[in-house]
Amino acid sequence: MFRKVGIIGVGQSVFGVRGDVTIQELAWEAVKEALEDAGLTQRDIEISIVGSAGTRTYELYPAVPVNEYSGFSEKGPIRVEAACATGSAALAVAYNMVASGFVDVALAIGVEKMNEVDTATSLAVGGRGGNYLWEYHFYGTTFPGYYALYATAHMAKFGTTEEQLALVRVKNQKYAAKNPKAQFQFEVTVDDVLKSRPVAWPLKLYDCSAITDGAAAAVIASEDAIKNLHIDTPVWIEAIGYASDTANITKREDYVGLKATRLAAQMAYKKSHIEPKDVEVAEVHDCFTIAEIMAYEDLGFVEKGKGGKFIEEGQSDIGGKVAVNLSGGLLGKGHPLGATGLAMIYELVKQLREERERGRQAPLKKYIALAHNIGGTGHYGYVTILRR
Amino acid sequence: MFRKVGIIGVGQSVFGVRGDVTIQELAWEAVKEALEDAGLTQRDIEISIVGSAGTRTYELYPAVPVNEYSGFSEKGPIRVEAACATGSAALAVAYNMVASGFVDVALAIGVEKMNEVDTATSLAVGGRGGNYLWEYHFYGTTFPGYYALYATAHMAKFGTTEEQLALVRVKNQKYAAKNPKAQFQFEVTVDDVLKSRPVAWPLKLYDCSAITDGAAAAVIASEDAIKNLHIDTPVWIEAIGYASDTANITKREDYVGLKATRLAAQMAYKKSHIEPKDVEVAEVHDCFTIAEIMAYEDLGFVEKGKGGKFIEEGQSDIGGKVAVNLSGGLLGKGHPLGATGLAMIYELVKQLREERERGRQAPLKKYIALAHNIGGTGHYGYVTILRR
Amino acid sequence: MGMAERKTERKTIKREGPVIDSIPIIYKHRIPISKTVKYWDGLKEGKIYAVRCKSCGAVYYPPQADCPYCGSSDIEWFELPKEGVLETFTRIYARPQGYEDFEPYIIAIAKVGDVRVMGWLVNVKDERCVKVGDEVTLSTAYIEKHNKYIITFQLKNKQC
Amino acid sequence: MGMAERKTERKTIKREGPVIDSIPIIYKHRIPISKTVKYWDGLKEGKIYAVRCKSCGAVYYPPQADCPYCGSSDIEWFELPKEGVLETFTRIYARPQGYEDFEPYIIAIAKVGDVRVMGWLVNVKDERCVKVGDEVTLSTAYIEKHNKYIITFQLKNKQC
Ligand SMILES: [Zn+2]
Ligand SMILES: [Zn+2]
Repeated sequence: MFRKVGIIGVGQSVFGVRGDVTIQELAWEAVKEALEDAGLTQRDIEISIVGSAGTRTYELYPAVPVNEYSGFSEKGPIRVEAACATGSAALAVAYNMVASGFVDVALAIGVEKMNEVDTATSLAVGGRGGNYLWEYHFYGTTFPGYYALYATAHMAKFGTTEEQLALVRVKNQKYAAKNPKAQFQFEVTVDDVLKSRPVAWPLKLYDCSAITDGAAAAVIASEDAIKNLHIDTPVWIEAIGYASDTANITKREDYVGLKATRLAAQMAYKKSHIEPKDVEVAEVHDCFTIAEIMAYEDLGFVEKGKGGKFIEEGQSDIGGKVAVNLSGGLLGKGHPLGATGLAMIYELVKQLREERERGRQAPLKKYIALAHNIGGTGHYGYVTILRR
Repeated sequence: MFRKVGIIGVGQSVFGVRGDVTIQELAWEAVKEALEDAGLTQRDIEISIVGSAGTRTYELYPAVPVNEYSGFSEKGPIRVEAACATGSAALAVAYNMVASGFVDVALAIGVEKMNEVDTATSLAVGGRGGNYLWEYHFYGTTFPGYYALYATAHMAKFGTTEEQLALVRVKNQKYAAKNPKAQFQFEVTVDDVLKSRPVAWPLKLYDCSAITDGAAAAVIASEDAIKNLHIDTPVWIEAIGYASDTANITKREDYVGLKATRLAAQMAYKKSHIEPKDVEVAEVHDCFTIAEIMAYEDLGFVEKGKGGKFIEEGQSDIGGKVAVNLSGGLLGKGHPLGATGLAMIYELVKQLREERERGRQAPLKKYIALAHNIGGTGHYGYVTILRR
Repeated sequence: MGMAERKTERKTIKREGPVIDSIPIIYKHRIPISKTVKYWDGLKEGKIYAVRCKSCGAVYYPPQADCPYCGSSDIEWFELPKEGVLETFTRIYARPQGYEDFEPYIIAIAKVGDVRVMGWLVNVKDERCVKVGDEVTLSTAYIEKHNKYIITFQLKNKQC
Repeated sequence: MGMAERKTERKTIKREGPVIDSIPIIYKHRIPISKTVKYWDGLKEGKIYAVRCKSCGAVYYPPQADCPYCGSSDIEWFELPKEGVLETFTRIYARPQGYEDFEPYIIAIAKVGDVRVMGWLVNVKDERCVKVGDEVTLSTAYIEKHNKYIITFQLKNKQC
């Protein structure tokens, strides 16, 4: 990259069922906080990047209404979509537009309203993610169903248990309970998870992230702009790794991990000269419990097949090898597709600034954080490494 | 920008009603030609950017299936959407990803299948562009209707006539008739246009671009990569200007021009140190006849209000001040939303290389070209300046 | 084939082939109006409301409850006048899904007070006789098919 | 309030308010199958076809008529075997729009020859007794609701 790029302001709406606001009003909650956090106004922003999957809200082309409402008419937007990794794609585009010299200050916005349609429609929209023609059309695939295919294979090959999956939810709810912006602010037990109703066997309701409305935003700036603006707490983007995989799930190499994660992680580690063991705090893509287990392995925190053991030993908790999903994760905090990647950035910037609530602040020595965001069922992979 | 970026390969499918192919198959037609034109294979491409509005095709998330079909699994895609300016947004993102040093070679793909739904659905999808809540929901706006609002105002203020509008279609059909990839390969008369049925008064059928399926693609590379690949006919991206405007049409400054065009053009001219009079060949956004008239004015080819006179005098034809839409334009060639911006680039690269058919090659001295692409009804504006 | 015949031959790219039907998908959205409920209620009473930011004075129509320019969400509602001047208009002949049952309708934008308002211009037979600059009066009307109230304009000093 | 009660209080963000209904939009797509019509016809005859690139030998399933790797569109169709081995599966309890009328169904992926095939695993009461590695036989079945043929798997050596 031709110049250093930092994050100078972050914002996030309260996540949950937000039947009280439109998509524009919801985005503004995050944008306002991000601008205030950076100490900037709309005049300082040269371009906005709006990430929204946009498949469940009444605005068919959501970027422009969101942009107008937040006071950015004339300044972009570039709209990006990468299914559940949309927020990370927005960050990647903003990052490149600053690094290239195209602009000095950019705003990445991620927003999703998912609760305007009923659950059956939501399942249809999710199931059509990846490949309509050869999968949904014939077999009525759903999003939980896709991850269930991975869960079944992982359990069969490595002996991963339903209890180990449940432990992911238990850990993440422990932190969601302390996060005032999380959708589900309570703790659960292994038993709660095991007894919840089946959604796509072997995944049960509590193995699945919910249908969430939410928004998140980040202000991105060049090193020069950061100096000129006298920002004293920038968080630097050390590297962004990206990858993807086949649309057709039948063309994947196997069902026990995500190649998009492995390739994106390799790229990010290589570019940043950072190794998995250097990462102190991470937000990983736990759209389903099995996804977090696979992420431990594919990100190199533990070898392939040992993810179940890793959570059992508490290695992904505070005090373990790497503190994972102290925001509550997608499971606890909620998973509004377009917002998720930027909500990870929001959390990690706050972690690196040591601004988190008591009991969910990671202890830091190297101040290195990692965000892992998957789109679709491994169709997109983004790994972003941050350092303060 | 921190380094020069050039276009080294372009491709375009045949435009029209393409009931013979899926969106993936259609995209491949353009991608294959672009790769062959550049003399590269998939291995040489580091990232793909897929532009598709994606609101009329059966694939709800079209980027990944398109990417897989063309052999780019693992390499992106970044999906962008900017309504009718989607292709230009894809180019802008690819351009920045190369200029920043993120990658050396990128592929921008634009593709749209619009004829899989019926016309009433297509009109609904178009009418929802811009703003659903305050416009379509109440008043059933359509895309031709939005531009008709501009036509009525322009005619009232400047005396622009229906005959002058018709002349735009006449000129563009003259060139579409010579373009083997155009949807409508025949000439029309002013009378043909005036007698066509009303779609959104005062706009008639022949004032409107059609519902088109098509794909276009461009390979983008850094100056170093171009040298290493021994490419001897690169076309350089001198500048990309972008802008946008309010989602709500009632919040626009006026209805006689597009602010998004004016601002994007100003930015592009300023960045490239090129003036309107230097532009020898241009592809402008003639989704409706009135749009081309306004483009002459907003791009600075002629002063505001004189666009009707400009076409009457033949100033936008070969031999005039600037040769506009020698591809046939959106009116003659067709307007597959995601592909349009990159199809403009395809045409201009061919023009700058002097590879066009007899009778529609612009005479060039300075080898400077301009692409003007509007998304929505002025919601997005992109002006790209190319030079060989 | 003579020249005249050849000229009327219009080459158009239209390639057809076998198709299958997708599984239909229907979207029905529940749109939250908590922050603008005053507007929606106003329409039922024949009133058209806009918003003014109490902090910086910015006016919003269509209304919005947050002012991005000063960051305040402290707003006041005010009623727009019932008269305006046409800025532009069109008659929609090719109608979209959901509006097929309506006769071709005229969408117009009028300057009303300090803002511009979109509405349907009603009771007009010939749109060619309507002119930019014509004065209009504003009302609201119930549209049963969509269970909604809309704004309607009527020409004030002429009949078309 | 005692500790036990407090523990069961589950704070969830769920904010509701007044809503309006959007104008519904229905999408029905006509999907072109010109280049894969052999596949669709095959299903009607109980046959499952894949594609091989004549130029470079690459195999495609689901089928595609263009080979991006060598650039050729010269392909040949070949029939897949009728037996395979389960690689993974799930039973869909929460069903999407368009599939509500079906009983919870099992989606499975089997290795069939050199490719992987998706299908519905039928005649299984208890998915817990099905194992990765189980052998299956392949057939096709007509689904009247969607007017389509699909691939079905049946367990070969056991009943579940
Ligand atoms: Zn204010
Ligand atoms: Zn081949």
